[in-house]
Amino acid sequence: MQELGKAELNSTRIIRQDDNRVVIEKDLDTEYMVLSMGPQHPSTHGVLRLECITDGEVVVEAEPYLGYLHRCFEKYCEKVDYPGIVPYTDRMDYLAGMNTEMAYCMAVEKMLDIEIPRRVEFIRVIVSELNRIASHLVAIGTYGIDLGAFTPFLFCFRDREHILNLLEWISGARMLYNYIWIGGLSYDVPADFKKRLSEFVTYFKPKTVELQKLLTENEIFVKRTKGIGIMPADVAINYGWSGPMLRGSGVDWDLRRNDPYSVYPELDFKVALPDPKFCDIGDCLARHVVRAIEMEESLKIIEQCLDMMPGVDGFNSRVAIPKKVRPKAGEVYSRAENPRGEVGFYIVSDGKSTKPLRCKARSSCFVNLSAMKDLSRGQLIPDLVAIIGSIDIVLGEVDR
Amino acid sequence: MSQSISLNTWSDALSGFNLGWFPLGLVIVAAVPLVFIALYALTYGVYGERKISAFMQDRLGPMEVGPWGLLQTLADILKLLQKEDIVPTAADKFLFVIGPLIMFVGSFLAFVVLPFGPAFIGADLNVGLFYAVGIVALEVVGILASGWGSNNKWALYGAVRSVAQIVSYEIPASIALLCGAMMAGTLSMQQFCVAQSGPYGFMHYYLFSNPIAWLPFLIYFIASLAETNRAPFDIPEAESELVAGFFTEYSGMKFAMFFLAEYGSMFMVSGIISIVFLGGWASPLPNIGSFALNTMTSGPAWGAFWIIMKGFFFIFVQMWLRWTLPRLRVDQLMYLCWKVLTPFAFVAFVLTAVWEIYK
Amino acid sequence: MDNGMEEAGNIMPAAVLESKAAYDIIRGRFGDAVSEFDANPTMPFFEVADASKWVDIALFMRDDARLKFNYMACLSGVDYMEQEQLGIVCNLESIGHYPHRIAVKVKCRREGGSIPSVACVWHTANWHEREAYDMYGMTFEGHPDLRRILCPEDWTGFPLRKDYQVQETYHGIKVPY
Amino acid sequence: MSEYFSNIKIGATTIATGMAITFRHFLNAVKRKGDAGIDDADYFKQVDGLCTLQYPREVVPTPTIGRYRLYNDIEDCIGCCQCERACPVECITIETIKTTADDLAACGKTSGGQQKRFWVPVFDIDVAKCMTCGICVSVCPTDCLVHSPVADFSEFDVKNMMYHYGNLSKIEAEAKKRKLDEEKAAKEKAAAEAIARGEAPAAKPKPAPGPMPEGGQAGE
Repeated sequence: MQELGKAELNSTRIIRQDDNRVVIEKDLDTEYMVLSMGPQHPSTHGVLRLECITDGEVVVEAEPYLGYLHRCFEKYCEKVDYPGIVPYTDRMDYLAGMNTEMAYCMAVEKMLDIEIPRRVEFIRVIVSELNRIASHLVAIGTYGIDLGAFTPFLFCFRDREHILNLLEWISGARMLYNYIWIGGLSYDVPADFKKRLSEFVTYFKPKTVELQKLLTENEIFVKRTKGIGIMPADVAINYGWSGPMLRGSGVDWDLRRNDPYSVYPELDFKVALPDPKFCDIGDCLARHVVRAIEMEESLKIIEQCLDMMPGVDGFNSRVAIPKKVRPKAGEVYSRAENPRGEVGFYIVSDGKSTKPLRCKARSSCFVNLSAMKDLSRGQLIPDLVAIIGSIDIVLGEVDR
Repeated sequence: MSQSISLNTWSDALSGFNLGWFPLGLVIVAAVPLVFIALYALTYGVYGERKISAFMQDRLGPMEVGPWGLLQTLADILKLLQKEDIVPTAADKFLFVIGPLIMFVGSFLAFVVLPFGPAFIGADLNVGLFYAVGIVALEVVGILASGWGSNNKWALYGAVRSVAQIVSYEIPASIALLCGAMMAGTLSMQQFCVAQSGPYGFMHYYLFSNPIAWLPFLIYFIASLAETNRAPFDIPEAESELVAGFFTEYSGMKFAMFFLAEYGSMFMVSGIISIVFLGGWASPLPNIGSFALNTMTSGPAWGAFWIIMKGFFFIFVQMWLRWTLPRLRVDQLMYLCWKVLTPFAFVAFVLTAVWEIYK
Repeated sequence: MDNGMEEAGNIMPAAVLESKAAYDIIRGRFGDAVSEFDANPTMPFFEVADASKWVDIALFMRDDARLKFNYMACLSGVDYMEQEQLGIVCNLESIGHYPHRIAVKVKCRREGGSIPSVACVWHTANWHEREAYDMYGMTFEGHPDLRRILCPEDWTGFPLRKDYQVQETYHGIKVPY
Repeated sequence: MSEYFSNIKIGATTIATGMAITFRHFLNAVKRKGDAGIDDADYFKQVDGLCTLQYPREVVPTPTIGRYRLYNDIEDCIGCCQCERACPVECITIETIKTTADDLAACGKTSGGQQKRFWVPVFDIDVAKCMTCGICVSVCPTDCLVHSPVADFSEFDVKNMMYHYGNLSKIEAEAKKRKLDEEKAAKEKAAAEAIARGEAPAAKPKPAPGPMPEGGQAGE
């Protein structure tokens, strides 16, 4: 509330018109109500708290308050050695543990300058794409719940269950994998994995169509999300948005293509962009649609990886794992495309210790959420819920 | 019209039956539907909702208490009865307590005019339909009382939304029902059913015998969803926006009363729609030649069966919609009411009038 | 992975060269206000020697047609214990214009130091600077809303400083676990 | 105006499509998903219908690789303490006593044939703290520490989450400690005597170190 003084606030009325122009009317004697949304609220996806200043149903401004799930990730990193940090990165974005692990391990591998076996790279891509699908399923399902559609949520979770089973089968854990290790993987995939995974792909394809018909194309859903929370491309970039959020604003930017890592350059996939005929560029629906398209693209990537993955008998996935991780003195910023956007790790090593001097995690949700104040201005409370849902925050990652 | 002679015989006879000074018959007439609905509403409405939603979502639903979880809701009632009855310190105690009571009473008073068969009705008012519509709208007062009395911002939002919604939707709903009243030429619920019963079963129902009736039927169905705060119009309780809307602060038995009232009015509007457009207790089966299916399936007991089945069917459709659709936004709700349903209701009104004059 | 490594080997210097080119433009404009270019292969960076020019440099980097660093990927606070300094590291790049990226370091005194805020240049910096303040305690001049963000408002101390001592109790709750 | 009607039409058709989908699922409720594990070849042949499993009675089997309850086979444990050092959450507590020369046989060998050189009187795992990351398992040289696929090990009392794997009772541990001290003392005495005899006969013989109050603790 820096912009508007209190006296001014009480005589100002913000109205959002049909064409999304914000009109500010003055000298109306209305009173604002402060509404604390969260930290315990069904649609704040965890323990986010929004302090909304409302004018009737219209939100004048919503200020996010974070930190309810702060677990001192960065402080821990300075106390734990490099391989010991991997399980903590799982707990950062607990819906996409594989992706975060991969981002972290790539950062350390860059410092160590070690060579990763090709098969390991393919398995890494497969598991992180699987995890991307799982994560988007949660995002789409919970978005349905935010808008009152309960059934798609359970369909999403039913399908996610199969992905979690697959990942449990290869890593031993369902959500907090610690599967990708610095220099390799904790295990090679089981013998039947390829077959089961291709069965999953066949199983899952019709489900995405069903989900689209049930939720995305539903007229009420479209009406609730289209034209809501529009973020223009340049503002989105300035806010540092990344991932589906940025692509929802129509920016053709995907780290898998623009800053390629692992074996992504060899894979053929489309950067998901919203269809301007179906949605307004940059609105909630666009972000939702981008996630839906990305799931299908991930399936494609998985299929290609299954074809291209070199099969090695008796492959030891730990072959390149260094005995003692002690990088040279230096610093690195390395990032990966996570389901929620760019997750980067800035690591400083002093060259002497097996523990990093500084390990900063650039969390995508944290950055995406910072635009909340701007996005919420002049929206209705139900739209506020739609916007929070479309940002798809994981509080574990926001607060770290 | 041999039936009309026997109409209400049971209830009339019963209400005259006094055991000494105690009006036993009257108690039975008043209590039987109420007990039935209360039992239905709590146990099988909730149970049905949970099971139907579960099956639509590839889940099992309640399974643990009793075979197939049949006793689950009883267990829930026991739990709710044992819960502490909390009244927030800052709440307006009187309104807070009276709110659920008004809702409960409002929703169950309407059952007085609901005919459970050709011989059984609480009170066959000649303005029965008018009474039902009016008394169902009483819920608004309860919602407003509880929402305001809770002294909770979310509850207040829910209450204000609810009042706006229910009052608006009264208009298309009433006009749609008026179309039915024009077709039947009466406001008595019993006469509605009589007018729609006949040897050809469902062919006598207004929905099938009148080419315009589908329009008021649809309009009333949609509007009735909004009046009972069911999805996709459940914005007063909108659990993802307003936590639980107007009953955010309620717990224990008061909370259960909201549930009772919700399921009660669900059955009420289903009853009204099946009486006005689908013949109420009239059997849908036609007489085929000498095979008198219709006659066989008519009568007081069959009547109760048919109207309850029709009510169940509409409740199923309500649940089906709820577990399929997202929720509308508050302004879209108003758009739907004032810009879609109300104009169409007027069109239906005029068309019905024209049809009734020239048919 | 031989190919990949060779490729990577070729790409890295190329990326560093791009950063160098961008750096040269900045150097040409601001001269000694920026330090020498550090061709760190994993993160090429330069340091802002004159912290008071940091906002000007940031604006120049964002708006100059040859640079267009319109995207701030990350801003991390760092504690340089030996040099008695605190600092921030900003990772910048250009979306939709150029492939170059570069990191910028700005440092300040360890006790009571302050750094000009660039929240007005990149909105990303707003929360990240709040986080850096929360964890390290340097102030950001001109920040629109400099409060703690992750820790509670009334927390004492700055947790990520190397010499941080955790408080014994917080509202009667024992802190060290 | 045409937009108004097309809106109504789209609304009606999409709602009908959605309702058709949910109704199909409603009719499909006669089928139930099986409880085969993911490593079963038929896994994806039995995923149709209701997918709930009623947990305690029907369970999806955890794969053999499953990383859940930590289990230590103390017979194979050589007391190297690597897991204790590797654990990021410090949920393992180990105390060791060096084996005396005559006890080596009693201490035994691991299943891999390696001679164990430490008694492990205390090997406590606080599984309530354990975050099942598997780092301890990966550093274990004898593969005696494993995560078992037992996923449900809930307890009513958190104290029961502390698993004790030590291979000596307290009394035995005391005895072993004393034995080690004696041996140490004897050795030192012998060494001192050797020094006294060989190097500096004139020097005063050092007093033999008595039983140290905290001497000989924990192996190292």
